Formats: sequence, C-alpha cells, structure tokens
Amino acid sequence: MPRKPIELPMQVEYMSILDDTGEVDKELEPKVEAAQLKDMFRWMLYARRVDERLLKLQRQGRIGTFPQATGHEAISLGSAINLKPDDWHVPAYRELAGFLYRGWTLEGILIYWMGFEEGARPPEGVNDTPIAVPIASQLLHAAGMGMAANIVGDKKVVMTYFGDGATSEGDCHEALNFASVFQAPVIFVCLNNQYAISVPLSKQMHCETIVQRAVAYGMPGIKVDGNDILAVYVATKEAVERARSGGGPTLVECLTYRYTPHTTADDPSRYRSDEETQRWVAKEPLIRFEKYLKNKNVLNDADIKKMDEEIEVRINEAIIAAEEATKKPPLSDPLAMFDYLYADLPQNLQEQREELAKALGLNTSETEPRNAATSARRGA
Amino acid sequence: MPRKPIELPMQVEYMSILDDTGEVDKELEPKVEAAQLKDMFRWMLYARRVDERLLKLQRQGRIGTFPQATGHEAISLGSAINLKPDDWHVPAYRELAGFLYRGWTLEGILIYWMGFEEGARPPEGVNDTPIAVPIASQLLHAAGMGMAANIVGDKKVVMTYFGDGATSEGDCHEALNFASVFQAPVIFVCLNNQYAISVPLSKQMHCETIVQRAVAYGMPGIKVDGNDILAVYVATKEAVERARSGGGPTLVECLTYRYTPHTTADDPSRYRSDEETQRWVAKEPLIRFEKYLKNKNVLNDADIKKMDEEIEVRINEAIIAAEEATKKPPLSDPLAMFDYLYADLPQNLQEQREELAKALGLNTSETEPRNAATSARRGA
Amino acid sequence: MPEMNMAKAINLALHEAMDRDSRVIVMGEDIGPDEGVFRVTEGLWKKHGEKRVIDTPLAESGIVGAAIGMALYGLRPVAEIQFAGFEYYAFHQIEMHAGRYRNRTRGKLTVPMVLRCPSGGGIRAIEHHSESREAIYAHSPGLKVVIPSGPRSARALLHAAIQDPDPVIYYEPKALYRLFKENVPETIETLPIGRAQVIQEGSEITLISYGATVRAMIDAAEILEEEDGVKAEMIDLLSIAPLDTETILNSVRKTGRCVVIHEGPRTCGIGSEVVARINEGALLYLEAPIKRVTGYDVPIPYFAREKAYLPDGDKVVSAAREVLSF
Amino acid sequence: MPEMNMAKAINLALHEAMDRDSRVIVMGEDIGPDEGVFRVTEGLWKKHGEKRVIDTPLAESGIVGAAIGMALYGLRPVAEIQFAGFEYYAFHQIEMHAGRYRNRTRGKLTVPMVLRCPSGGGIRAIEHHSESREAIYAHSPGLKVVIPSGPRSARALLHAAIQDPDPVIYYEPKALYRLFKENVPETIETLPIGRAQVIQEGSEITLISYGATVRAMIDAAEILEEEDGVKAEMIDLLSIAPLDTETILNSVRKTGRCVVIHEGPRTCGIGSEVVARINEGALLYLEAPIKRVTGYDVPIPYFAREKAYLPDGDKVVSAAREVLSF
Ligand SMILES: Cc1ncc(C[n+]2csc(CCOP(=O)(O)OP(=O)(O)O)c2C)c(N)n1
Ligand SMILES: Cc1ncc(C[n+]2csc(CCOP(=O)(O)OP(=O)(O)O)c2C)c(N)n1
Ligand SMILES: [Mg+2]
Ligand SMILES: [Mg+2]
Repeated sequence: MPRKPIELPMQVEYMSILDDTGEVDKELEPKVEAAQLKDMFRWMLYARRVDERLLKLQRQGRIGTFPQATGHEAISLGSAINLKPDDWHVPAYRELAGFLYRGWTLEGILIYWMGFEEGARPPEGVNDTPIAVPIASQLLHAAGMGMAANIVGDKKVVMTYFGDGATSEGDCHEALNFASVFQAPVIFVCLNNQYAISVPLSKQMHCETIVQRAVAYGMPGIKVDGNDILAVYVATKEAVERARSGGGPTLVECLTYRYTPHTTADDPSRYRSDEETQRWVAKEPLIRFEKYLKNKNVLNDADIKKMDEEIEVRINEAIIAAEEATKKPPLSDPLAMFDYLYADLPQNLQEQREELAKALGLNTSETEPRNAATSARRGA
Repeated sequence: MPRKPIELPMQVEYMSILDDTGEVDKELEPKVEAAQLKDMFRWMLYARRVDERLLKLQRQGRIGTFPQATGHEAISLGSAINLKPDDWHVPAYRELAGFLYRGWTLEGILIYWMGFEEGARPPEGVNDTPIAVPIASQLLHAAGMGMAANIVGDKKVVMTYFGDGATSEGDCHEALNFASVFQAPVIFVCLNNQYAISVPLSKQMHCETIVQRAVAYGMPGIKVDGNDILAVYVATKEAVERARSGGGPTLVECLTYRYTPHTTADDPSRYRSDEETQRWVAKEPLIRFEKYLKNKNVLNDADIKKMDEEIEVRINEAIIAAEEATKKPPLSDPLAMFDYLYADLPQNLQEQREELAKALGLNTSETEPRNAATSARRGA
Repeated sequence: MPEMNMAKAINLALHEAMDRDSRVIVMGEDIGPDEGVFRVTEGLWKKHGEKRVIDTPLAESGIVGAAIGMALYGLRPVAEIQFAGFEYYAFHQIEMHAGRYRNRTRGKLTVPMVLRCPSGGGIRAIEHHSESREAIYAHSPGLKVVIPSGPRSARALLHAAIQDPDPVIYYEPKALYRLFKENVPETIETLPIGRAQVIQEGSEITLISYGATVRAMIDAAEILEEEDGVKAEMIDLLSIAPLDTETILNSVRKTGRCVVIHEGPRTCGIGSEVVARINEGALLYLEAPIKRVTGYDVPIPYFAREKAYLPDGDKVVSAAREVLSF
Repeated sequence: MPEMNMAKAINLALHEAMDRDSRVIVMGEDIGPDEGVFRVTEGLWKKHGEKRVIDTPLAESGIVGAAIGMALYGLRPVAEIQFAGFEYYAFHQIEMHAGRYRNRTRGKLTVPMVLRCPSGGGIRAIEHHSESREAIYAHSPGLKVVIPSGPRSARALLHAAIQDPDPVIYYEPKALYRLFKENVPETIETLPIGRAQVIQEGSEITLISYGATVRAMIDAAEILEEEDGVKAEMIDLLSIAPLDTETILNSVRKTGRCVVIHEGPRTCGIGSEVVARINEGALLYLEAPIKRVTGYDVPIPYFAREKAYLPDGDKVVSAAREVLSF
C-alpha cells in the first residue's frame, strides 16, 4: 500500500494503583513490608513538615527564596527508594523527600537556602548531585553517567528528575536521545505538576501527555498518578530493574499538581484560580497514603503523632545547628568563595583573595584556602 | 482500568507514489500539467549538472570545499514548488535545486563557494534565507517566522529543511515544539539521507523513523520516499495547504541516500561500503522521474539533450561571470569585511578598517564603507 | 511624569513602544498573565493580548531563535530571558545569527531585535541568578550591548534599542529595579547607543562604571569629596558595545588617573578593554596604573557571600586612594 | 621519536593517554570509524572499540553534558567539538557545570574532563569554521584554557590537560595541524598549565602570542632581526587561563615595549587582558603604548578575505616598529 499509517512498535502506558479515595487496586498492589510502608510514610511526612517549616523560616527572613516541594513527596520518595546508595540520584529542586531520604542533612539543606555553597556538598556514602538550578541541564549529566555505567560495567543505575516545563529545553531532548542511543541505564522521572512558574502545560506543549515523547526515542514510557506513591514505586521499580539488566532508559511521567506558589517569591493568583488548586488538594499524596496504611493497619494516629513529635525535634535541632554554623568558619568566612574553584589556587585568584581580605580587614595567613590536597588528590 | 495503554490521538503515515522502477500509483498520482512536469525535470537536471560542475571546479581549486546535493533534488524541488515567492524558504545546505528554483543566481552560488559573503545575499523578490551552516539552528528561525505570520495574519507559510543528523540537536526539538505550541504555519522537511557525515541513522537515534518524532509534538507527520518527487510534492502540498489555512505545522520525513561524500573533503570509504551506495544509485530521483515522464510522453531524449545544452551554456556563463566578479570591488576589496556588520560603522570598526587599509596599502577614502543608508533604512 | 523606579520605567518604555509600533512584540517566559517575574511586563498582556505578548515554552534558544525569525520577518521582537545566567542556553543563536545576518547577507536580512535580561547580583538569589557577563557579548561582533543605571537611562536606552536596526542586548541590573526613583521626561527620550555620559566632572581622577555599580561609583565619589577633598570625574558608560572610547580618553587625558568598576569577572572583562583602550590612546597621560574594581574570577557566590564579592563604595574608595597616592 | 606534525602529535598523546589509563574515553562527532574530520583520532576506535571511542549523535550540548556526567562518574572523558564555532551550542553546559561542580559541591564532585576543539582560521573554510573565542572561556571562572603552538607543545599540553583534576579547554589551532613537523621526546612530557614559555630572549621589545599566530610572531621577529637589527623577546603563552602574568611582567619590565598578537576579535580579547595586567604590574616600565595585532571586531570573513583578517608577520612588524619608534 503506497499510503498507509506507520505502526509504532512501542506503546506507552498509564498506571494508577492507589486512587484519591485511598482505594487500592489489589492486582497491581506491590508487596511491600509493613515496616517499609510505615517508613515511607515517615519520610513523606518528614519532607512535608520540613517544607512547611522552610516556608516559615523564609517568611521570617531566616532563609532566602525557595521552591516548595509540598505535594511532590510521592514522586520523589516513591522513586528514590528503588535506588541503592551508590546508584546516582540526579535531582532538579523539588525532590526534598529524596534529598532527605538519600542522607542529605537538614542542617545542610538549611545552609543551602541560607545562601551558602556548603549546603550543596553531597553527603558521603551516596552518589548524589545537588540541586540543579538551570532547567533540564542535569538530564545530560544523568545520561552521561548512564553511559559511564555501561562503559565501566558496574550495573549502577541513574535516576534523574525534571519538571513539565523542562521538557521544552533542548537539553531534555538531547538527554533522552543520548540515553536511548546508548541504552544507558537512566530513569527519567518527570514531575508533571502542570505548571512552569505561570505557564500551564497546555502552553508548554501541544500534546496530551508528556509520556508520548518516549515514542520519539523508542523508549519505554509510563505515565502514573504522581500522587499515588504505590504507582510511582512500581513504575520506577520496573524501570530500575530493566535499566540494571541492560534494558536501557525509561521515561516515567508522574502527574501531580504544584500545590504551592512556584517559589516563595511567586503569586499564583495572577495566573490560576484558587478553585483549581482546591480541587487538587483532595488528591494530594499524603492523605491517601495515610488512609491506605490505616486500612491496612500499618499506621494509626498515635504513630503519626509520635512521628510528628520526633520530626519537630529534629527540625528544631537542625535549625539551631545551621544558624550556629553560619557564625563560624567556613561559613562565616567570605574568603571561602575562593576555596574550591580549582584543585589548586592560581596566582590571579591568590591575588584577588588577598585583595578581598585587605578590603575586609582580614588576615589571609590565618585563613588558609581550603581547596587542599585532599580534593586535588580526589580529582587526580 | 488502572494499567492500560495510552491511545495516541494522531497517526503518522507513509507514502510513495512513483516507485524506483518508474511505476506510478494511479490513485495517488497528482494532477500536474505537462508543462510543469517538464519544468520540474528541467530544474532537477539543472541542479544535478550544477552539482557535477561544482565538483570539477572544486577539484581544480577554483572553489572551496562544498557539500554535494546530488540525489536530494526531488526533496528540495518537489517541496519548494509548493511555495509562493513571498513564502519563506529556509534551507540548510543540500537544497541546491531549491536555491536555483527560488531565483538564486548560479553566479552568486559560485561566489559563495569561492569564499565570499556576497554569495549569501538572497535575491530580490523572494523571502529566502541563505545556507545555514550551524546544524538545526535555522529551524528556530523558521518557527519564529511562522509565529510572525500568525501575528501579522498574512497567510504566508514557511518551509524549512534539515538533515537526519540535525534531529539530534536541541534546537530541532525546540523548533518543533514552538511551531506546534503556536500552531505556526511551518513545514519541517527532513532530508533523511541516512548519514550525518560518517554517523549512520542507527547511531543517531534509537527509533525506526524520524517521522514518529511528530507524535511528541501532536503534529501531523508523514514519511515519503524522498527519491519520489511526486510523493514529496503531494505530501508538502498537503502540508502547505494545511499550514496556510491555519492547521499548523507538519513534519515531512523524506528518505533518500547521501550519494556523494559528505563534502568534497570527506572519504566515505572509511565508514560505508561501496556496495551500499551502489544499491541506492538505482533508486535515485532523476532516473525514475525521467522514466515516468517518458511513459507519459511529456519528455523525450531530444528534450533532455536540448536542456543539457542550454544548461551547459548557462553554467559556463555563470562561471565566467563569477570569476570576473571576484576581480572587481566589492569582491576584490578586503575592506568589505567591515561593510555590513551594523547599519552604521562604529568608531572602533572605522579605526580597524583604517588600520587594515594601511596594512594593505589601500586608500580608504576611495573605498567608502558600503553599509549605506539603504540598508540602515530597510532595517529601521 | 511622576517619579518612578527602574522597573516601572522599563515597563513604561515597553508600553510606549508597543503603543507606537504594532511591529513591536514582547516574548519570554512568564511575561504574559504573570507579568514577568520582576513585573516588568505589567499590563502588556492585558492591553495587547497573547498575540503580541507571548508566553513561550521554557527554552531560551527557542526564544532567541524564534525572535530572530520574527525580526527577519519584519517584526521588532523584544525578547526576555528570565535571568542573564540562562542566556548561555541561547548563546549560539545570539552569536551565530542575531549578530551576523546583516553581515552574512550583505545588508539584505537584518535582525532588529532586543534581548532584555535582568542581570547582576544584589537580590539574595540562588546560583545562576546573579550573572554579569556582558563582556562575552562585547567580544561578539555584530551585537550592541547597553546597560542602564537608573530609571531615566533605562527608558531612554530601551527606546533606542527597540528603534535600532541591529540586535541589542539590553541588560537590566536587577538590583536597581526598585532601588530608587527618578523623574523621567514627559516625552519619549532616547539615548544614543555608543555614547557614555560624564555624570560628574572632576580633574584628579576618573571613575568609570555602568549598570548597578554606578551606585558604588557615586558612593565612592561622595566619600572622596568629603574625606579627601577630591572631586572625581565620573563616567557612566551606558553602552558596553560599542564602547565610547572618546569620552573615556578625554577624561583620562585630563585626570591621568582612573579606576574602572564593574561586577562581572575581571579577566577579559569590560575593565580590561577600557584599560587597553586607555593604554592605546592616553598612555602618556597616565600618572598611575589604572585599577580595576570588579567581580573576582570566581562564580558570583550564593547570596550569603555575595556582598563580599560585589564592588562597593569602600572598595572603590580604597582603589581610588591607591591610584591617587601612587 | 620521529618528527611529526601537530595532528599526529595530538593523536599520539590520545593513544598514550588511552593506553595508560582505562578511565580515559574519547567522544565526539565522527571520531570513531571516520577517525575525526581532521583524522586526529586515527586508530583509536580500531584499537579501543566503541565503548571507549564514542561516536555521539550530532548535539554539542549533549556531548559536553554527557562528558560532565562521565567525569562525575569517575571517568576522564576527552570530548571533541568538531569546530570551535559549534561549542557555543554547549556554552551553558561548559559555564554552568563543567567549571562549577567542584566549587558548588565544595570539592566533593569534580569534572576532570578535556574539551578538544579545532580552532582558528587558515584552512579556507566556510562560515563558523574559523572561530577563535578562547577569551570567552578565560572570562568564565572555573575553566582552564590551553592552546599549543606546535607538535611538541600540543602533545605535552594534552597530557597535562588529561591529567588535570579540573576541566580544560584544549584548542587545536587547525592551521597548524599539518603546517610543520617537530621532534617530540621519546618519553611522555607534560607542560605545566598556567606557565608561558619565553621562546626567544631579547631586550628591546616583547612579542606575546599563542596558538597559530605564534608563527606570525616568529616571522615578525625574523624580519625585525634582519631588517631592524632588533632581537625581540618572544613569549608563547600556551595557557590562556590561568595566564602567566609573571613571565609577561618580567619581560615587559625588561623591554618596556610590547606587541600582543592573537586572531580572535580585539575587544575584550586576551590581548586586552594582557594589556590590563601589564598596566597593573609594569606601567612605569612602559616606554610606548602596547599594540594589539588581533582579529578585527567583525566575524572572521569567509575564506576569500580571511587572509586580510588574520594577523601575519607584516602586521606584527609594522606594529612593532611603531612601538619601537614611539
Ligand atoms: C534554563 C532556565 N531557564 C529558566 C529558569 C527559571 N525558572 C526556574 S523554575 C522555572 C519553571 C520550571 O518549570 P518545571 O520544569 O515545570 O518545574 P517546576 O518548577 O514546576 O517543578 C523557570 C522558568 C531556570 N531556572 N533555568
Ligand atoms: C552545530 C553543528 N555541529 C556540527 C557541524 C559539522 N557538520 C556539518 S554537516 C554535519 C552532519 C549533518 O548531518 P545531517 O543533518 O544528516 O545533514 P546531511 O549533511 O546529511 O545533509 C556536521 C556534523 C555543524 N555544521 N554544525
Ligand atoms: Mg512544573
Ligand atoms: Mg544526513
């Protein structure tokens, strides 16, 4: 036939397991032990409480502008728990739950939002990159890591995150293409919260789903309810297993809603209605997971109260620790801006460091540059 | 159903009309008048002969390295004939047939390959951009032109061209996305000649067709046999009509083969077999179109001979004219490098122009800068 | 006109330009209903609708590339990149096409577009939100680069940029958006691109700056006058490319001493070009080495250490005193 | 070792580095079976296979971004961009990530990668194939930039770049690929990044250059010696960032006169930084303004007018004579 439809070899899927009333699909329900389920809830709750407290701190002027993560906990945690510590976790900036789960200290996170590079230093023992500010740029690093994993042959996988707005960047395309061409073990988790600051998805792209982009790369793709931690968990688990066994990358679209302003500097009333937001509140991920766990008798109100109390203590301690840290070197030392640009400190930077020290009335001999042999050796 | 395939709303198609034996599909055969058919053949033949002569000139050192266009005539011409003069023609660099058809003088084309910017000046009366060297970058200009057409409301359409390799660039993605979001009247014609220099399509992407990328943009897509000028003509005609009547962009994948080295500096024996190339020679676009036209009694050998004779005269004249032109200003004037950077000539460039004039022993008062009021006014 | 801040003055110029010329269209991320993350495009979308005030997808190369296409088509796009740090995504479009179409086509196709972009530090932002890399564009042939230092110059330069037949990078030092107000004239004013302004005459030392650090320069001049009795000549460059060499040389020939101030990195920054031109045109007048008070050659730090990074009045005063006492 | 040209010397260094260190991988467009459009990656794919010699899709941001990921992972990618003009597509990855990961993560994550790139004019190429914009990288904190001037420095600098713990932009002036041959030592040699070489001592004038225009400098020095009896001191910078200020200053303090030569555009080019540093560190020694013999502030023309654009011996001689007779 000289004019005919082209059969596309791959289909993209949709999956939901735990609906917004808390009902579960028994067939698809993953087998997860009670203790782990409870732990998942704890991490989600922790992230939620941290987010709420960050907002207060921001309003008090104790931290800077930040993007809230409320409502994105199921996506971030439900996917990250499928990683081993030495797998790579390559987030954007709404993966607060994942950061905490991967071992980033709350103290460090606070220090980051207080405006210090020190807060972007990943913890030891995990392979994590810090927050990626330039949209979509991190996806290429993830693709490269996956290519490296194939070269080294060590069976690590890479999980990377991006928003619906990020899909428009050329880097997103190049990353998906590189990962598919090289069959890199990368799971591309899209947090589709339907907005890029003020721009709704319908103005970001002219197609119904993000997951259909997978067709353009001959890549498996699945869309899930991103407020359903079980669906996120199952979809990313499958993707991780496929990646680890040589099956290449997967695109996972997770549909949620940006429940909060874009950042604390944003005013959503300019571009969307409160009713819309309210409609989505009922679907948010913690409520339904709580219902599900209670139905399963894995969790009760006393548990939650206890968790909340522990979390509050932890948050309070971290805030004190972070605020204390800012008063001492290295945080209190402005010369630290020169410390880690290169493994060594070139002549011109030495001179500029001294110039700044002089301007600030500091004694450079007392504050040695910190980019010492250790980091040089690590890089070498 | 909580786990189910997602129905994609749009299908991509395949079409061929004139097969490589010269057989035509009667149902799909477009109604084109005999005179126009003959004219189409004439343009294709002209482009072919020019390409062959350029190669000789390059071998003789009379022009620089250039990318041959042989085999791409059906795509370039078959699409360009659907444009009106004031539609926009936004080529890459293998659209020699289109350039000639749109009124670019052969003299100018020669001047371009002799290394002069003057050869990149589009002719009057058409809306054309010159050769785009940076891969995929022109696609965004085309998208912007299409957006402008919608803003102005003047019903112009934009036809733009790119290779299979170009599909990997971020700009290609951004252009397809912009065009689809803004429903811009742009026809994206992909010359899939299966190679990007040495890189075969299978290493460029992990999917079977380029046209399936259309799915990612909710854009109509059609793949055609790019050596079949009738299929190219019909597919792009439909796309132009849709675009002009407000139906937005289309992706048209045209499958052909890069019959020649990438450029005259390339050695394909390093990365592909001669047998492969030979297999494709039988499918090339002129042979079958000639057969078709002869079967239809639109063309005979005497016609072709006459065309060839006329073409040779034209080519010879153009070469003489181009080589003469290089001996006179502006081409012979190195100071012309300063002529058109800005509408006016800023102080530092005036000084640098004089510095160069001095170095070359030229008298600047005799060679006034040419970026005169005309161009300034046009821009203003 | 009432007094207004710089954000308002830029907004006013956009309104005026769109009202006057239907070819002017405004495009970028969040510039429509949201009216820009700094509210600089306030009221435009409501007045002119989404045809002329276009919220684009999140893609900077797309924004610049599409704007180039619109300019080629005959429109006069004013494209916004949300922060100067993200302009790098579009650098190839800016360098390879915006700045070259006229030259490439020998005057036939031109790109009369403006690229607006909040630049510089001073607003307690996270990484990549405080960049000042105008020198990169000054080093790219075919572009013009202007940077206002307050409400009045902002409005006048934006009109000049929009009317210019060539592509203009228009940086908006975001620290100035709401820092102070100024009177702007009733009628539309333009400033000639390529011309600096001597904002204070003096005879002992020349201070040269542009954009946000004009404030540091003025602060320093006040201190120098009060504490040292030195009246500094102050030059506000306004145009980074083309650079007004003549005004610079005239001043330094008079004063023989100079400090140049900007917040972008020092190496190959605008300051180095200013020094190089003074070397070429006024070396024999120099009585002391020119000092550069600039950002250091490190990425501008996250906001906690940003103040230490940025030039301020004190740093300029110290440099000026060194130059004066040389 | 036999005499070899620069293309061969770079190829040798790549072979040596890949043989010695399995973490070294090479990637780029057409660098595999095709062995690079300039054949610089000859034999690598045959020897090491497609796992370590990777033909990438046609996407420069992809190449650089993926290389950054590999470097973070622990590999030592040597990525090629086919022509310097196309590096602009990746500028955001280079500036925002390659040069910043160490700083951002306070030393935890590092990007030990090399970005190889044929640069400059002189090969009769079409538009965008003759760029020299190293100044842009010198202006970007966190990067190192080296540019060899012949076979021996090419091999030694490439080894240094690959061993460096930080990202290095390695420009290959393509006009030199096959221009001349040199002996390279039997054993692997490295040149310290950040150090210039005095390639000829002299006392009356300092000539400073790097890359392809070192040839123009040498030509000029020969003419000056023969015709003017002036022995010029010649400095080959080799490193553009960090710049070896000390060597420059020591020389100019001795000679008092200087010409700086490069083919990239003049404004905010490396020449302006050299002048600025001399101003800061040796102003009082200067007996004449420093002259810049550089590319002009226009895009490098298509090849027919390219020769007029590029610095050559004659232009340098004229400049030197002006400086000498000032
Ligand atoms: C390259 C780039 N352009 C613009 C911005 C400014 N910006 C920050 S977040 C954002 C929207 C991102 O939307 P999306 O990808 O959907 O993520 P979300 O914030 O919704 O999680 C924009 C435009 C940026 N950080 N990087
Ligand atoms: C941005 C960019 N990168 C690299 C090149 C060098 N280059 C020129 S043509 C080409 C291959 C293009 O392949 P394709 O898009 O398939 O077009 P074709 O040449 O096959 O027609 C490459 C890599 C370029 N011109 N621009
Ligand atoms: Mg979003
Ligand atoms: Mg091709």
